[in-house]
Amino acid sequence: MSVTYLEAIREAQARALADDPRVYIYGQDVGSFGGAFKATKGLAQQFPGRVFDAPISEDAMVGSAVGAAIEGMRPIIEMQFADFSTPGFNQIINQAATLYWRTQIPCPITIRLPSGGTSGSGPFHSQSMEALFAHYPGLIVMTPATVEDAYSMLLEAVAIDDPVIFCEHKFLYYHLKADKLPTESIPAGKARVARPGRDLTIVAYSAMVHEALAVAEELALEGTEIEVVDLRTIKPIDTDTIVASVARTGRVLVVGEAFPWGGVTAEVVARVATEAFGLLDAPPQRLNAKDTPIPYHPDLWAVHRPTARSISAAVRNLLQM
Amino acid sequence: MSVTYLEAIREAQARALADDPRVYIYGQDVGSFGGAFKATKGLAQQFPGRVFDAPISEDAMVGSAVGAAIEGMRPIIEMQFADFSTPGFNQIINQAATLYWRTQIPCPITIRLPSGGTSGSGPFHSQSMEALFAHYPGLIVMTPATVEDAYSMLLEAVAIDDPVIFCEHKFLYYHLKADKLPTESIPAGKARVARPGRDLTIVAYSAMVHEALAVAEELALEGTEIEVVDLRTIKPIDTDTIVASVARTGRVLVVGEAFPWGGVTAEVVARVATEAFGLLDAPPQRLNAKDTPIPYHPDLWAVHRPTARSISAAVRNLLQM
Amino acid sequence: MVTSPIFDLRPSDPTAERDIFVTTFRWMLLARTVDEKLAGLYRAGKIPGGGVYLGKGQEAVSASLGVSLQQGDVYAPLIRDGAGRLAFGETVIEALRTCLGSVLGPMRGRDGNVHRGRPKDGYLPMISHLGAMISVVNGALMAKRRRGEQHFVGATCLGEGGTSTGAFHEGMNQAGVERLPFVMLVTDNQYAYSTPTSRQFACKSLESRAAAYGFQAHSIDGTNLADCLRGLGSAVTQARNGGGPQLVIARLLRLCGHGEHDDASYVDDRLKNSPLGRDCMVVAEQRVIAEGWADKQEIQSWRAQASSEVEAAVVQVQTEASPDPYTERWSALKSTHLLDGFLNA
Amino acid sequence: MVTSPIFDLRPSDPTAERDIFVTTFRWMLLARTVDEKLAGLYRAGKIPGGGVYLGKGQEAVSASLGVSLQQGDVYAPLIRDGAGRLAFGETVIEALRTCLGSVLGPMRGRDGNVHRGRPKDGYLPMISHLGAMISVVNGALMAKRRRGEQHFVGATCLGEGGTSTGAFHEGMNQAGVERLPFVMLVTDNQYAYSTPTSRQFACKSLESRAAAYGFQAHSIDGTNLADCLRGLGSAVTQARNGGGPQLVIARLLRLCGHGEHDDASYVDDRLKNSPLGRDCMVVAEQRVIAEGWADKQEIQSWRAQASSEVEAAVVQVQTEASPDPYTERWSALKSTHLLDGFLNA
Ligand SMILES: Cc1ncc(C[n+]2csc(CCOP(=O)(O)OP(=O)(O)O)c2C)c(N)n1
Ligand SMILES: Cc1ncc(C[n+]2csc(CCOP(=O)(O)OP(=O)(O)O)c2C)c(N)n1
Ligand SMILES: [Mg+2]
Ligand SMILES: [Mg+2]
Repeated sequence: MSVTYLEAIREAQARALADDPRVYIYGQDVGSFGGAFKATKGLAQQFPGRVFDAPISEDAMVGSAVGAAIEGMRPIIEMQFADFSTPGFNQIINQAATLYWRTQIPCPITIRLPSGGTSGSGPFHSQSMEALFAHYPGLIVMTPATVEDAYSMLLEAVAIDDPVIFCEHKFLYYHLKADKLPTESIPAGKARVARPGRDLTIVAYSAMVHEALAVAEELALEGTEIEVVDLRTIKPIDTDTIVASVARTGRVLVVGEAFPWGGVTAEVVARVATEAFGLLDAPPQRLNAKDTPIPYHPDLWAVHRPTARSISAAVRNLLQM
Repeated sequence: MSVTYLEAIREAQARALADDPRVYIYGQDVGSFGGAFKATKGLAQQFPGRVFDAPISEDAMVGSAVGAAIEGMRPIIEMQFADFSTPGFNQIINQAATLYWRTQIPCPITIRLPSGGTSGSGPFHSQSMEALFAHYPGLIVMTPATVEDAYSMLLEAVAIDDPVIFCEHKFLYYHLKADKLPTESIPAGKARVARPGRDLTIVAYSAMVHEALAVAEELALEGTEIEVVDLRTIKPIDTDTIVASVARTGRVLVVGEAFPWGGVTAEVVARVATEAFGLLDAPPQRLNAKDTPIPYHPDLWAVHRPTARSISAAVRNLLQM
Repeated sequence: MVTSPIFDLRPSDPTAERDIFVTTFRWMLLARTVDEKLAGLYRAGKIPGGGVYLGKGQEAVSASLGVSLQQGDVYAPLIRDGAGRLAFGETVIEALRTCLGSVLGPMRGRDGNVHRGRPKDGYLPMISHLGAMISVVNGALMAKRRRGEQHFVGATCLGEGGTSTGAFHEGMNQAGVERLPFVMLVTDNQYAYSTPTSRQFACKSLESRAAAYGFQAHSIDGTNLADCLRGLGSAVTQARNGGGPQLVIARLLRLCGHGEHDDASYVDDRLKNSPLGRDCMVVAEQRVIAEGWADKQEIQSWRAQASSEVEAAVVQVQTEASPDPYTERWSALKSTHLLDGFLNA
Repeated sequence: MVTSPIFDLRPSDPTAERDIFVTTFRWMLLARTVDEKLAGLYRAGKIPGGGVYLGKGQEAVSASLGVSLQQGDVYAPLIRDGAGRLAFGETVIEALRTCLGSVLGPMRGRDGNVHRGRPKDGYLPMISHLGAMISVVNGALMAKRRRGEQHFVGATCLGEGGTSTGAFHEGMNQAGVERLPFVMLVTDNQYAYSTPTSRQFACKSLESRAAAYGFQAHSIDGTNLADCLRGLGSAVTQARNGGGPQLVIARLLRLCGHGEHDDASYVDDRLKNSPLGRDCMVVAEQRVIAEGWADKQEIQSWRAQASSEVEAAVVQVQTEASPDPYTERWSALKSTHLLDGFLNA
């Protein structure tokens, strides 16, 4: 048996529905159709009345989840694409994210964002929006990079008493496979050393973890040992694990697929600079997508986002510093 | 004669309307009423038909500005508060910001966001949203800190062929005064050394520039010379001016009023770490608001945001490092 | 619902017109008294936040919704709903604590003035973004239905200006699709801040929006308490009895500024002098007297009772501590183990 | 408007029913031919982006809007408007270049498939967010009015699902308030992706939304070209002649998947077998023959002409370069002096 990243997401939802009657799933086409990406396939049939279609109304989808959470439910909201969370943005950052702080009433909602680029998806179906949500207080932002994390972190997201933005990467949906679903997991909020190394640390998250691992493989053949840290959640960021890695390697490259101004890479580099200044043997570096919308054409897209190739170049450059 | 920051904004709009028939102003209550803050006072009367009220429809306000820009106009959109730009967020980042890149048709719109905290304004009338916009390609984000900049940068914003997010700080509206409107100005995109110094650089923008200057005054009495860099625009960021300042001082504290995850301070610290690593005598530091919504009560608010007091403490700490 | 300690205004016979009318009128009186006190405190510079937003002229419609709701219902009032809040079960002291920044208030100084509520009791605290509460009420109703609760209603309020928001549309449409027991009260007070309705919408009447969402429409004269009670009572009853979502449009004139900082000089004199410009308090009082439900003296005693409750509450709140930033828990998360250590150091 | 090189389908006598009908029918034929070609290229894995979104069954309504517009108008078509685009003045090659990722296409490979346009010619390229184009058209019309232009119209298209967005509401309301010469065409094809209308709205008919915005309502049978031409022609004319904004609701069934990846197995057989499930191409062809406007053979020759135009265009586009990422100007700003040097190093 093998299970894909997408199947793990489906299975986590099936288990959350089975384990907790307060859980329901709401989003466009998530009902009998099973969702645009089939992340809820069969769930409407398996859990009658608990997985149902929303109108094309992201604001109302999120607002209603907050209302249901106030009444003790634990809704999962599927955005059809992360990019379509913008009409729901206000309810996320101003309603959901502030509820607990304002009233002490928890807001246990999970918002699933099919995120990130895939070939040919273009400017409005490819965005990585984690930084927008991480900037606002009151939200937890998860960016699972593995099948195991997709499963266990989604279960955790549903169990957490605060709103969780669950950024699942569309590029990993079908291609990333594991042998089976995990029975144990690192808790949310903790980063993971995806590969140990001594010469340089790459901090990455979501799909970029795999690009980083590919580079680590490549450089290992040349005798360079790259440590890859997978952030797993980007709010909170596990600064300790990053600093510990930098302490070992003295060099750090932070890689993200999002736009280059601000975002996760800026936050991580800033923390490293502040907290691990004395541990650095060379300036910390970042690699992001280009500062333009995400292009449709596969050839443009392949250069717009960081890939093993551009990461490798950045690593080699940093190793020379 | 003296002119306030708010009057400068009004005067810049009056001049833009007078100089260019393609300019118009659209926003809630901006017409005969002159706007919630009176930033358009008298303009509807002075420029009949060119300054008019919008329904409470931020999405449509921005969308219509893009359409008008396609037809050659240069609209100014006033959001009643920056916080209410969220319903217009989608049109800003996905419509306005991508138009030129997609079609090569320029999108010369200016969106004015009355930003930042004032005492008692609470979580939904106090936000500093510049980082959200700066993260997205295709936008220019201005954060004027002085009366002169409020005037000259707003005129520039209207003249620029790209969408400009103009973050004017409500805290400065009435209190900040200058003798007269400027006749010359540093161009957009360039930072300004607001006060020269040799011991430590504070990089700040918008209202925080004044808190930083107060700290510089205070420390000057003790013989410590703080250099204060006012970013002026936060997209683009003038990295050269920052690096040059750090080259002089060796120490940098970056101060912003926004939430602490990501944002301007992370971006600036990350750039300093990467570009000025060898110039630093101590780890670069940041100071932001706390990671909660912005509190209503003045006593809470005063501690939530950075002030001269907390900046001074951070500076003293950094000077010891 | 926790009612005000001295004001436990439940009609003794809810079918008796007098009882309901007088009860509601007394909530209106209490709300007007609170508002006048707040206006005074504002002018005296005693409001920590600096602003107050009043419901003058809107007490009848607001209170009529409040009294039509009951325990187990969901209520998300808006900016001009001081009267409805009291009638639904807010206490005067809660209101004042929020406006005066007492740490004992329901928002503990974190949020202020009209942004207050008690979600556990079905009383939802508004955020500022207009229209945003509709779908929140929907979600609460969906949850109640899912849990098998019955005979509950959810209601929220908005000005006519707020109907121009996308959030209004999405929320209304969602309530229609789910056929929720939901009452949307839109009070058309002729202005959104300074903006007249001619710049706000182009429909002949806001009632026409009901059909667009599968709602039933009701029109009420917001200056006339009897009509407010009738219209809102009937809308709430229909929603409660399975009649699906209801849209109630009340017409009146805002009799104050947008906030107390605003002299509202833009308000058209013709509106002031039209029937819309009547003060619902005056109209209601005339009815009480005309019907012989109470005489001037009795009304005066109600007023005095309201005043003394409000004065006592102000005195008490003014002795209460404001929030202490140094003991404040600066955390937006319930999951303390997920706080970001770097940001919360 | 630049028309297709071999297709310069203007009715010779625009008042003659035959001319308009046949012209529109031929645009429909051309659009269907393009769509079928795209479906074939999709199945062959020749679409660089990987997806195509077709307008099968919607050609009549789409083309009828396209032919009703003229130079100086503003047109923002949506996902299923291949026919309208051609009729408005898009060339086959432009469409194919966009879908096949030629750098010579109007979007130069930066955006793809249905996201294309030529803003300078009043032909606006959609973004994906449903409802977002309405206010953009409004703004263009406001600008034209401000400049003193006359007799122009703006039109945009949406599916019934797209009417649930806040952007739809805000845009419609704005068009109403400004009383713009605007035509909103909503094609109710019974599904939004897989979602049936019962989960999308609760109004008895979408026409009821016209009154909510001060629009005039029109209903058309989207399977019937004659009715589409009548309804859209009349709506556009009324808008052009100062009749204010117009809402046109067309009913039909989507005869393809949401995209070509979707087998649309969820579509209700009863709908397929109902009058809504008729193919507008067939209905229109029958009319052409019944009226004696052309015979089978002539229609066959039109079809062949369409095919050869499309085939020729595909052959040409397939020789064209794709965008080169290394010479691409990676800049989202026109103001190159305001590019952030650090990000663009
Ligand atoms: C989305 C949004 N945009 C702007 C505002 C700013 N604002 C606060 S109240 C108001 C006017 C509201 O008018 P109306 O809805 O008619 O209510 P009224 O004040 O008349 O009771 C505006 C524009 C807001 N709160 N929310
Ligand atoms: C705001 C927004 N949310 C979600 C989507 C994803 N989406 C694309 S097309 C579609 C269905 C559209 O249905 P409808 O409007 O009826 O048009 P049709 O495809 O039937 O022509 C959805 C949900 C989107 N494009 N925009
Ligand atoms: Mg109003
Ligand atoms: Mg549809």
